[in-house]
Amino acid sequence: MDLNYTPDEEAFRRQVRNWLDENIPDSGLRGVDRNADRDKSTLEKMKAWQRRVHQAGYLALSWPKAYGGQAMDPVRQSIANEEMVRTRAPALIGAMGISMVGPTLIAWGDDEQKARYLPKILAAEEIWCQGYSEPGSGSDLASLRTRAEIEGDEFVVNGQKVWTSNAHFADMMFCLVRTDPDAPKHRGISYILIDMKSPGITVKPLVQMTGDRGFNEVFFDNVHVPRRNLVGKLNEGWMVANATLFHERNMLGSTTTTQMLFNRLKALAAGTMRSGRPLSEDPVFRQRLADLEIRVEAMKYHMLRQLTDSIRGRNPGLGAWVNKLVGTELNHDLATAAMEAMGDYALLARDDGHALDRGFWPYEWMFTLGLVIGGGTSHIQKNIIAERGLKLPKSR
Amino acid sequence: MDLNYTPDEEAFRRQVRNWLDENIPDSGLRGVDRNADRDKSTLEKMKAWQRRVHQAGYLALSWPKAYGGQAMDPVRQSIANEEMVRTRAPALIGAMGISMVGPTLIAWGDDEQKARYLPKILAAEEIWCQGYSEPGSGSDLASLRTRAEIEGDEFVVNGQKVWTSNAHFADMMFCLVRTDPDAPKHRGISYILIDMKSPGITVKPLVQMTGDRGFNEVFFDNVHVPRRNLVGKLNEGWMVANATLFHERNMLGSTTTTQMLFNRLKALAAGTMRSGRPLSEDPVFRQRLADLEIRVEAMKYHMLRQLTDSIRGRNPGLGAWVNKLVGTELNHDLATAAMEAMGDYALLARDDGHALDRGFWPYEWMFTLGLVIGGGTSHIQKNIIAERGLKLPKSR
Amino acid sequence: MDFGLTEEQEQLRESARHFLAGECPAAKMREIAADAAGFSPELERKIAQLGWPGLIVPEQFGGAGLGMLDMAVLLEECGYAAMPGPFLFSAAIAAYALAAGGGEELKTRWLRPLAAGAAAGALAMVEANDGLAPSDFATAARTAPSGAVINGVKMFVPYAQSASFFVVAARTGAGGREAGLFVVPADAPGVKVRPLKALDLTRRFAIVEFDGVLAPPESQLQGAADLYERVLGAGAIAIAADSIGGAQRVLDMAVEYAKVREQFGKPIGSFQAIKHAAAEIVADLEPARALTWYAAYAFDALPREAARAVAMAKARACDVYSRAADKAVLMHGGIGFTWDHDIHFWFKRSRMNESLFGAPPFHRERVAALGGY
Amino acid sequence: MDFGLTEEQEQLRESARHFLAGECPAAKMREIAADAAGFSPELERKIAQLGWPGLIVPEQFGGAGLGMLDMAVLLEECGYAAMPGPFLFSAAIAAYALAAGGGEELKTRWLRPLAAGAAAGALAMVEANDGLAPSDFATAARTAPSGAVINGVKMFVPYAQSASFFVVAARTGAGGREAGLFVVPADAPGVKVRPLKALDLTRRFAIVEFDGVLAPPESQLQGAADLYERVLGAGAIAIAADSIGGAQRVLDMAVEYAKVREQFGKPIGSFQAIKHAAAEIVADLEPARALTWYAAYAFDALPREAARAVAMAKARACDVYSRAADKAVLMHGGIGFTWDHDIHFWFKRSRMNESLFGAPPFHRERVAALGGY
Repeated sequence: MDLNYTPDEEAFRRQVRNWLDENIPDSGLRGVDRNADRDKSTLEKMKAWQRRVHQAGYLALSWPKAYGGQAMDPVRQSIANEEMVRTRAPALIGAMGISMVGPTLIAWGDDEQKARYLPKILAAEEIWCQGYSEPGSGSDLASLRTRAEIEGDEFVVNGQKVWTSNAHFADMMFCLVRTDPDAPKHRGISYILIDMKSPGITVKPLVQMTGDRGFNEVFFDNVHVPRRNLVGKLNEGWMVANATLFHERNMLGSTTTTQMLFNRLKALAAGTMRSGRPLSEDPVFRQRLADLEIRVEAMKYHMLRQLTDSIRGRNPGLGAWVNKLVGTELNHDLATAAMEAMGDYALLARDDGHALDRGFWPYEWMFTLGLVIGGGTSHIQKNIIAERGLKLPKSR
Repeated sequence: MDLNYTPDEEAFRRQVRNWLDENIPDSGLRGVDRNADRDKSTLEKMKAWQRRVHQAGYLALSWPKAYGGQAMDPVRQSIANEEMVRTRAPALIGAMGISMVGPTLIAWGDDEQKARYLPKILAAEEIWCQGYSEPGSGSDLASLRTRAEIEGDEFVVNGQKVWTSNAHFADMMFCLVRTDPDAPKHRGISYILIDMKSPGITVKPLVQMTGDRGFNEVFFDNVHVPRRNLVGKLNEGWMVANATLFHERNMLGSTTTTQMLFNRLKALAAGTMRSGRPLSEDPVFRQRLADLEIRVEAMKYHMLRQLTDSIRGRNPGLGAWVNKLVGTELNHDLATAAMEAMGDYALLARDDGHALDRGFWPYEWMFTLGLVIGGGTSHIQKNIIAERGLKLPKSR
Repeated sequence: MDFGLTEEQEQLRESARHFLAGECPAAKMREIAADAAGFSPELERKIAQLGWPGLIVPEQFGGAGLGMLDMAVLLEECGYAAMPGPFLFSAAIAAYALAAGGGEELKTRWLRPLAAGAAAGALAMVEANDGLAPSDFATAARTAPSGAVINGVKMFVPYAQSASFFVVAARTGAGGREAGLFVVPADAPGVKVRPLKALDLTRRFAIVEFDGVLAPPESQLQGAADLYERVLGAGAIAIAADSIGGAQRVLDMAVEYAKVREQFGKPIGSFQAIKHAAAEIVADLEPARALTWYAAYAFDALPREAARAVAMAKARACDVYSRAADKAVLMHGGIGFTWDHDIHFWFKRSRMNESLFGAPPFHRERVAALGGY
Repeated sequence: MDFGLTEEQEQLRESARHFLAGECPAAKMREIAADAAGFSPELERKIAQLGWPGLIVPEQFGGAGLGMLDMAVLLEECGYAAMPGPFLFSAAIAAYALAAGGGEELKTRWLRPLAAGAAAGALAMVEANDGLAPSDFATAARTAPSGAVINGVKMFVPYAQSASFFVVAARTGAGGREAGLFVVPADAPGVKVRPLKALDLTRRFAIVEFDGVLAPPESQLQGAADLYERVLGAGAIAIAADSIGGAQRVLDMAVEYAKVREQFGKPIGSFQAIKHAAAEIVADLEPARALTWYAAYAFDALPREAARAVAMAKARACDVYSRAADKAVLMHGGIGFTWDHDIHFWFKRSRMNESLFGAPPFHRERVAALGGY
């Protein structure tokens, strides 16, 4: 064990940080890292930001060089990610493409697909959205019913997707569709790429409990998709998608955000007076803060352990299965503690001028609960840990 | 709502309390209210105590007068129970007979059975034990496999029971046996009464994690039981037993014990110094104590509400389903808090001379966990609340 | 010994639930929540016809003369419906304050119209420092020739925008160490209301400035030394009752959903995780309801137990509501996170209830102090 | 950046688990627990052959010269086996104290035999008032011509009965405000040991009286002002590591049981309630293990972070172990409540670990204080 970074790595961190300090735009973009409404002008600014990151060599850190990535080792990837979060760099609008479609295409796509899509992902010329969840299949993703029938050289897609982030401005969707309704449910699914401008697609925004848009319903009415947009083999989409799901889990696993949340909570407690002294001096709230900090730190080292496993090329084992469950619940607990710290100020909506900490927490409190739910609720996560991790027998 | 007792009821309470103060024996019996080893002399003292309670008219409070009971209204029953717990009166050695078999026989037994068994239950001449759980059927009681085959005028019983409290000194067992192995599992069960002195019965004590005996395994090897010992109809034992199970739930529901536990915990905290002041003045432990007291009080009024329903002859509804779950977990939480309050003194076994509070808590801490498990673990209780109370669909 | 509702209380409860199901279903609640005023004049009128605003107002001032338990039974139903509007604050708290401490004239002027639904009172208690102790107030009532002059700024005043009068807590006495309560008409010179944006859309709050507001002697509430505490207690009970009703509602919504929503070819209610979450809500809720009834009863009938009972009920009911709302949202999965589903109104209301009139840790410390430990 | 075990540490871990599975399986653990001495001379001898007692003892005194992380890796396995005996207290804590603060002579006299398994040290720290701060001690070392004279009574001294020497904390200095640590041979005149009965049968404790015990100057440990804190820290890490191993064991036991035990015609492990309980243990345990490794590493390598890291690990590992043990017993149903089933040994050990060297609330407050809030 050695928690020091090499001089080279430290130099890399300084280099990333300096670049970010000098290049993060002055616009209101900073900190836009949660799903939210994105108007045209914001969208253009975000695309420009991604292109700048790409030109500087900080995009697609894990992709091979051959496809325009940086082929960085996991330590440098994590350093760069940490610095982006720490400096509150604007979110990458093409994150879904970079983290999910890109790696999938690199692993499963044919040469034509790679050549056609990868460069545009990097250049933020095509923004991607994910077509997985359906109204009838949330937890039970494999029960999806959106049909794709083969007609000549085309799939004809009919059905509905839901919880589709960014669908209202995305150019492309990677989508799971049922291509064999008679096969067992995991074996009749294919992974296809759909142009969002295709006739027959309707996108309807879903408003979140926060009042923001960000998710959508997407309806398919006889949408024609070329057969060359199939990734992997026909009816083997479940396998193709599982690789991507693993990437999603890792995306959710970063603890830098969690650490920043804790620091912000600690500052809130220090600045909030309760019965004549800062709340951070109240023995009861101190216990709460300390317990949260301990859990945050535990998660930090838990992730470092996995990073090390990844450097060593080892399977992280059971540990990796808990990241989503622990990480999202911890974030929600941090936000809930902040809501309690605020006393009556928690009554205020985030856009009230008297809201504490510029209205950060009410939104965060709700959004973090959304993250507990999205991508497999905690109930589902526990099933996964028990069944895949501990090999307990399936219930179904 | 009126939380006052009538002058008559107050007088009754004083009368019970006075009687108890004057009659509780000086022997070490007081407070023996948990399953434990009982040697012959203790047993005789406990039987004598029950007979004295009976003679004074405080036994079998809910039984009709015709069968030797007191036919008391629910308020008086609860007053008498409260006083027995409050004065730490010795446990009633025949409780299983009085609370479970007696009511079952009164409801389902024939005249001969009533005449034969009820008087001896009251007089502590026959002590009963319960033959329900089996090694293969804990939660899933109805899957029991102890067979009773009919041969002429007799049942011939083969099989094994487990968790049988008091079997090592009981005279009789009320027992669930399978009389029709081909029927659906709830429909092939009968409720029979077995003389524990019958040839072929072997009782093997089970030692608890506390180090005490109290539970047993009971083995049946061609045990002959007269057919007249069948209660209710053949193969309808599940229905007969369910009435008794309901009585068991009510037995577990008293909150007087819980209140006494809290008071004892509060006294412990007041008498334990931590960093130069009583633990009861530590703001963090005060939160814990207050939270526990609030839950204790809530449970107290919850039970009073059910008492009122019972006086009014109304179904207590959903509320009654939570008694076992909430009550047992609360008791265990109280004992756990006490263990934490004791600091390093929690290291001591109950019979060490330096143990705090005369070694009360380590035993209680374990025993209360046993109660969370016994009579349907909390998992099972939650299933019951959900399925029977909320009508959610069965999983099986 | 009778720990149950009377037949009249049972009727009140049933008729209230029936009325609110018809007149304030979720769709109506959402409509009112979307309106700037945050209440429906039409609904307020119908409520007034039922006599709700006067429930605890003495009969001589046009009320029904009932007690806090009756009010708690009613508020449980209002919480079940997440009924928007000033009702809880005016009819349970301001009405109590006036009835308990107002002189004849003050009662005639404000309590009678309040009972008739023609006036609503709002509480102006906490300030920017968010403390509930009188020593936390900067607002002071300075003695003047014609009564008192009130100066100060109150925060989080519920439904100040539509209130007819305020019950204002201000320092009085030598050195300003006591908490006096004054009834100030909303249109008194020097009163200025600035709306706040609330997270819970079924409620409205505002900042109220009192800038040299003249309060004649008869506008000060009189009565026991603990009147201020009692008024806070009425608030705590009201919020506890609302929380019990709200917790029941999120449970009912989740259970209903679990019966119809299918995953893996079965209703999700057949999965143990969903069952257990629902069962845990029930196990929390049922005893908390009994505790809340007890506190409301004790508030009127058992003066020595009341303060402690109220603190217990407020702490527990709010803990239970928040936990139930979190679980119920989770049981709904993604749909529970959408604006279109109703549950977020209760989810946010549970959060707000926790803060109002002292959060659970504050009340637990009170329980400890009043319990002598 | 490397947050993982070295190959040697992985080997230590695997060989320890393999060794303990063979030499200290549950049956053997029970046998030792049932014996009055609470340890097995045979097992101790085998451990000594493996060099475990000298793991963190410098090579010049016959040890392996390894660090606290190596010790934590080993203790995790001992906790997994619920290994009875003085090992943790002697090899991880007393050895650390001597290595860090002992003079040449003292080390030669005690540390060398300790490393060889020929002597065991025991800590005499807390007293009847159960406080960990030096100001809580009544035991004092009064300056005398030939060194110091120690008077006092220490409680909860682990394995005092079989110890060769004690590390005794006593007030020293002007006004007796500092905590001095003295090494006292068990057979020194004036030392009296009275056994206590422990709840956790895999451990033994005693009261040790020091009645005018003469301590020559070289018997006092020297070193940094925070030596006493450091020794407590070594204890906290040792217990944290034991707890991680114990939590892993109760999880493994429950999971194994859930795979074979059938109810309602299915293995109980197919019920969501059982699955979720197991998954919650994993979710608690895995990050807590990383935290404990970090604390052990920081103890040696990151002096500025060490105190805080240790407090975090002790609080978390013990919380996790207790919760895991409660859940695992519950997952076993009735069988888990019997003496014959092994799990109660871990259940009780989890409780004991919580108390030893400061309970979680104590360490959380330290985390807050050291974290500057």
